[in-house]
Amino acid sequence: MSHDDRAGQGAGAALSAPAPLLEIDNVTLQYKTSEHLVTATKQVSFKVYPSDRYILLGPSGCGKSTLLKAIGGYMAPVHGAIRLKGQTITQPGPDRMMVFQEFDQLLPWKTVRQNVEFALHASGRLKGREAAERAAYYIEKVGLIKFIDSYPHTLSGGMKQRVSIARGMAMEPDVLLMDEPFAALDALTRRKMQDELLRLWDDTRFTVLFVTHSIEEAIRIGNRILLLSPHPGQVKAELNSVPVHEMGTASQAQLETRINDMLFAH
Amino acid sequence: MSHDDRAGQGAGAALSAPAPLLEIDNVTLQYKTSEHLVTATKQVSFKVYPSDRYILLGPSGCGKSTLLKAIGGYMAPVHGAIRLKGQTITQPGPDRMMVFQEFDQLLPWKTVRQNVEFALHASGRLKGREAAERAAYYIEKVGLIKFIDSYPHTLSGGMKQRVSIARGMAMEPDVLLMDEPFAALDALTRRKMQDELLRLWDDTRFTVLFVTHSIEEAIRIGNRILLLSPHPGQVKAELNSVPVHEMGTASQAQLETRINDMLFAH
Amino acid sequence: MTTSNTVTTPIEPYARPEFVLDTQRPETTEVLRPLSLFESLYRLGWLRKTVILVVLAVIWEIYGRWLNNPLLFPSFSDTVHAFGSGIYSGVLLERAAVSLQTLLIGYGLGIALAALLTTVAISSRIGTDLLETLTSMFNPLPAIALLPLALIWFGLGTGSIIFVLVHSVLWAVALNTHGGFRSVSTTLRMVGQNYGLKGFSLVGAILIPAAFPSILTGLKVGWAFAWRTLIAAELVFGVSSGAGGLGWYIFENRNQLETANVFAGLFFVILIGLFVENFIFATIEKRTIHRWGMQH
Amino acid sequence: MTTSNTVTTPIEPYARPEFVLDTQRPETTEVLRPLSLFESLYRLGWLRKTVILVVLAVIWEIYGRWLNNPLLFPSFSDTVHAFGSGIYSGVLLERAAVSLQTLLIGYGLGIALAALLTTVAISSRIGTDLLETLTSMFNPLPAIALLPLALIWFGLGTGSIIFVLVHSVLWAVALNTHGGFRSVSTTLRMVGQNYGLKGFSLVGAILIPAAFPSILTGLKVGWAFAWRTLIAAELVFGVSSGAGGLGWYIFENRNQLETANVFAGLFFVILIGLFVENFIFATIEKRTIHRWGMQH
Amino acid sequence: EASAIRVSHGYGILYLPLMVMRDQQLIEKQAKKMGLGEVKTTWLTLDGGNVINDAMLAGNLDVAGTGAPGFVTLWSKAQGIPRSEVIGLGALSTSSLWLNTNNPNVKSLKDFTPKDKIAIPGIKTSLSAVVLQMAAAKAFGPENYAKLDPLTVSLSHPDAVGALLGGKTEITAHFTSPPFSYQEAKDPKITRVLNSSELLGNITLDVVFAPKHFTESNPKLTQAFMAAQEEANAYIAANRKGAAEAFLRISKIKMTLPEVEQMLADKDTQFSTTPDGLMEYVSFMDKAKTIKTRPAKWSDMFVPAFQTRKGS
Ligand SMILES: Nc1ncnc2c1ncn2[C@@H]1O[C@H](COP(=O)(O)OP(=O)(O)OP(=O)(O)O)[C@@H](O)[C@H]1O
Ligand SMILES: Nc1ncnc2c1ncn2[C@@H]1O[C@H](COP(=O)(O)OP(=O)(O)OP(=O)(O)O)[C@@H](O)[C@H]1O
Ligand SMILES: [Mg+2]
Ligand SMILES: [Mg+2]
Repeated sequence: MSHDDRAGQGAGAALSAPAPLLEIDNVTLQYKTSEHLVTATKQVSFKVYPSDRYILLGPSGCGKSTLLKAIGGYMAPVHGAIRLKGQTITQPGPDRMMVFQEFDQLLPWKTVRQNVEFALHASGRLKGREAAERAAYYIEKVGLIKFIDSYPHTLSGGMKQRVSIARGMAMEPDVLLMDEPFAALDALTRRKMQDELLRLWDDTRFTVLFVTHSIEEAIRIGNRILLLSPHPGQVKAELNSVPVHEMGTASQAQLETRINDMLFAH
Repeated sequence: MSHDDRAGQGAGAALSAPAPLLEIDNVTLQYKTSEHLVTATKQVSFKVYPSDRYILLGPSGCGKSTLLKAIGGYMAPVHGAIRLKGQTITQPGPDRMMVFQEFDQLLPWKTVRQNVEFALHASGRLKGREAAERAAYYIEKVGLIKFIDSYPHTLSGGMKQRVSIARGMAMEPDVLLMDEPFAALDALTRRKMQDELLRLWDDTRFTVLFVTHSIEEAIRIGNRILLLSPHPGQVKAELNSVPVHEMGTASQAQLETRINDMLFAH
Repeated sequence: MTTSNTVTTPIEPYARPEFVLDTQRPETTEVLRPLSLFESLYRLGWLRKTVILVVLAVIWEIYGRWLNNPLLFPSFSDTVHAFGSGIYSGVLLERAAVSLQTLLIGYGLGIALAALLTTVAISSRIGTDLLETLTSMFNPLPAIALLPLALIWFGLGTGSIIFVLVHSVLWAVALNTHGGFRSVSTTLRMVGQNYGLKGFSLVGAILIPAAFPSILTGLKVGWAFAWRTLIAAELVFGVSSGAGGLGWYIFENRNQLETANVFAGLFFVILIGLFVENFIFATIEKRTIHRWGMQH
Repeated sequence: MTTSNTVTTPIEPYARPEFVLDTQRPETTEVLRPLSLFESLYRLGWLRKTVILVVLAVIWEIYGRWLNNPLLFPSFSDTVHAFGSGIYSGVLLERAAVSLQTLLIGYGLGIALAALLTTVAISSRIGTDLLETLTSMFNPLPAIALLPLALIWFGLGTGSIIFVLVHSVLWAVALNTHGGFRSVSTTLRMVGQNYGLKGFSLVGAILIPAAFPSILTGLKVGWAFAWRTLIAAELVFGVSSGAGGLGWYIFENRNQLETANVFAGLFFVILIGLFVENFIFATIEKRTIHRWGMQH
Repeated sequence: EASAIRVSHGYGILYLPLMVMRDQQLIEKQAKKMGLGEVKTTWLTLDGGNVINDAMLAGNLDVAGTGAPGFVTLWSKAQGIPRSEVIGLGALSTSSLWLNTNNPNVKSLKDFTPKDKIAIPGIKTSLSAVVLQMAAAKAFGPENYAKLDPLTVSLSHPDAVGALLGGKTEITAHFTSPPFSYQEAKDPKITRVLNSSELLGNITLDVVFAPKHFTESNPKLTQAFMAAQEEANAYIAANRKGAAEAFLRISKIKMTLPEVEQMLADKDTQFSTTPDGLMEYVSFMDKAKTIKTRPAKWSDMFVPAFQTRKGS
């Protein structure tokens, strides 16, 4: 199993439309504050199919995190519906593992190792030695094996974010929701993390919803890219990414320019 | 006064070495945790001259934030000394304005406007209407005028970061310390922020120390780039960036490759 | 390590055509879902609380009647009746006013001292030690331990009661405030220092608002214990001339076996407690920590 | 808007040659700065606290002697002397053991009830209302308000004292715990829900550790108030026969005007307070919130 | 001589002379007679002997009425401590304490079983506790004075009345003074086991005392006070209705006039300044080792004016 499997994306399944895994149907999301009502996204509709690497791309404040939170089950849409396998989402759960944008998403009272293990225990995924092995494996993958027994507050911003990524991946969930997970990482580490994510996808073919603000990253990681308009977020377009074997060729550059133009044009 | 002034960098001042504004002299920084001692940076020395746009570049966890905190006066080096205008730094102060890496650096009990204004009041920079005008000006620059009366917890990650940037810039300090300020921003917003920073520099020629993990950003923003080795951070090299008029030419690409090679080679 | 099955052909994402939408597309009408009657009633905070209060009152009434021992535990209706005539005759209001005045002075002084002590505590290590030591020593001491000093310093009467009140407010508020200060995120503290704030100005501008949830809890606990102490203290220190507070009222009526009046006095304390919680503290919370997103 | 001077030529950054260093360069020896004697002594927490305690003892001694009113306020040395002979004769230890036992039961029960109540409170809106209402009503009530019910339900003696102790611990701990729960960051709460945690498991696995600083404060306040209440309650609710606790010891000696013994009893309370703070609570803090970086 | 005096009285009928003095401003009147001019009196209502002791030791109080055993303890403990010594200004009152029970099986002290609980306000050391011990000594022999102690529980008078009349609690008996004893006796379920005056005679229950240095530096004021007390006692004896009215005015107790008068009519309730039976307390407390210095005779504890009186 290699990265090149992804090259044939769509070829095998083009015959009939499968049932969408996740259906965002005309969803409007709002926040009620004591002063006013903020509409974060407006009438957003899109479908995520099994094994999609689905990217949400849009300017700061357009409602990407809010959308992810709604899919995670933390917010109910004021209008429209979000369905997972045909069922309306009513509450959070370990079937949709979330990597948040915030640095404070690690449990401060658990070490790096315990943070990853606890996610496995609490969600009933794995227990005992299996959980320990799985945790160590992914912590090693994000390059933090030296810090495996450190508490989160002794880690740098990027290191914390990597622990969250390890935790998310270790859960090997059906749907992984990632909110700008690589934002705090330097170019080299980021590249390594991207590769790790793709390798894991190759292995388990999970579905991932990935928020990013890097067009390059979107193309590299995703197979399908949703472009959102500025605040309040509305769908601008849904594009296919380039297959892996065309990465680094003109078609990648072309797509990058196209997305750039679509986002930056008013 | 235009960006092209930066083209002539070094030409006017090449005659004699001015006194360094900031001198980091063989500095070792350590954290004491209840379990062990973590060395964040080891024997780091460099000099920042007035009006430098000095970039710290290095992998995640190499001690960039720690160095910035030490310069900010929040940590004392266990060895070596940090001098500002020849004086050893002993405490924090508004002469070194800091933009932190964390999202929670805004005062949650103040609106966006109050956050910026309060920085000006508390530090004794400006009062009354002047402060209000300056605050509004910079909040407009970071594109948050619509959210000027919002409380921080109602902002997205990137929006919070932009308020911090506005606050840092509004202080128009002698030395601005910025820790990955643009990490949470999308490509477009990021570009706008970079331009804004450079424009401000053109106007006031302040000194800025800027942590980033984007090589492209380093070259675009800085005139001088410090490369740090992985944990514990040590100085690898100090390079000059390309002048503004060579931006986008081969020399930029060349420098990018050079830095890439230096950082990613083991 | 990974759980994929390598035998079957791997699933491929479904390939589908791209699309680009016009952002200026016509608005579809949005209809907000209506709430059920129960839901919309349940949303009313005052209604929920009223229901709780009514249930408590009913339990009291039934238990009181079943017990049928009005000398020891009068029923709710007896108490309300006694309360009504106490209010009508003006005596309860008068006594409550005396008590409230003393209480507020003691409470205010206690808070001021707590502010001072925690500022000292947060500014230096020996300050922290001082607060910790004083608190762990004096906080467990009952009022009788203070009695001799109170009598020597303030004599019989309000001065001593206030002294005892301060003792009951000070440590709880100081502990909560100091705990809150110490939990303030390092980043916020660094931001404050970055502005050049130090000592009192750092405490006032950064630590107090950042620790406000803890401080409010401390204020609530302190308020409650001030009441408890006041009622007990008024009993010990007696009355000098006529003007006793609620504590004395309770004591007097207890001696006369007017148990309904005793409970009317306590009922007044309960009412004041409910008022302070639901109007004063709730307003403060709404205007501060809720608005700032510090508590959910 | 900006403050630059457009007339003079703008400052240009100083141009200097690039350099590349070998990361494998030889280590220069690092010498850590030595601390001054005062500094190294000041760093010792126990020494700082001891100094504070000695200063307090000296003040007590001097004031006591100056006052020269041993029936009202004995000096420190008299107290220590009485304490010594109380310990030597075993009576103080015996009384303290009785008190501590009652105290721990009441304290434990209070904490358990507080845990239950806050879990209910955090799980639903009406739960929150219930906690808020009960707390604001009952927390200000003094122990005498509970006396009739205590008498009927538990009779005089330990049962009633425990009931009163629970009353003094429960609300303070519940207020602090609930305040702490509500201040837990939304992100952490969402992380817990993401794992599928709900109700008790969410409280146990996420909210309690995340709110631990507040809970600890609550436990400290509750502990102190439990002591205060115990000593007062032993007096009010009496002891049926011989086996009284420290409160009774204090009361008895007060009646017999053995003031040094009264203060010896209080001194014991102070010592226990210091012990609990510096050994039990300090250890808990060190192992939890300090280690987790939650408090500074 | 001071131009102000601070006096405290307690709550019940036993403090009637002090209340009459307060009501009719007898101290002021007597002081004027002695040529002291306008004397300002401050009256305090204090409950419980401890606070009175503390207030007096702290110099907040000049004259107070308190229980006889408490006074004996304070007098004895303060001997030899210059600023703390106290001295009696006279007896205050005497009355009978009743031991009431709601247990029909209890007819005499000997019928109490370990299941019974006797409520008194403060076991072992309070006035009721000491009187009960003295009664026990009479009933079971001097060495068995503490025989009833295991049955006693501390409970304030009002709560004990509630518990005794209401039933449903472990309290089966209450040793108490008027008006509580009367209140209980009205209930048909209640029977009286013991009347203290029948067993011990009309011994003084409460006394009036002052700091020794106060009496020494204010001899005239002290004298005025004592004269005022005599006048009050005379008034009570002569005018029961007026005294009852004064009681209701000062104590603000909600009782009817006839009820108060009935209490005053009780032959066991007497107001006299001459102590009676104080030495019984002394020898009893000496035996129980609760006092350190024993007065040779009762008048040692009182101002010199009492040397010639024939109390006990
Ligand atoms: N808790 C909140 N209360 C009120 N408004 C909120 C809240 N969180 C977000 N918003 C608003 O909702 C909008 C979308 O926020 P969201 O966090 O989803 O943006 P985002 O796309 O993730 O941005 P970024 O890339 O900067 O993280 C913003 O306008 C923001 O002000
Ligand atoms: N509070 C702390 N206690 C102990 N160790 C710490 C603490 N903060 C940082 N460290 C350690 O110091 C090292 C440098 O951290 P620092 O935050 O300076 O890295 P950084 O270069 O800013 O990384 P990033 O790009 O990920 O933010 C890391 O190894 C980290 O584990
Ligand atoms: Mg976001
Ligand atoms: Mg960093």
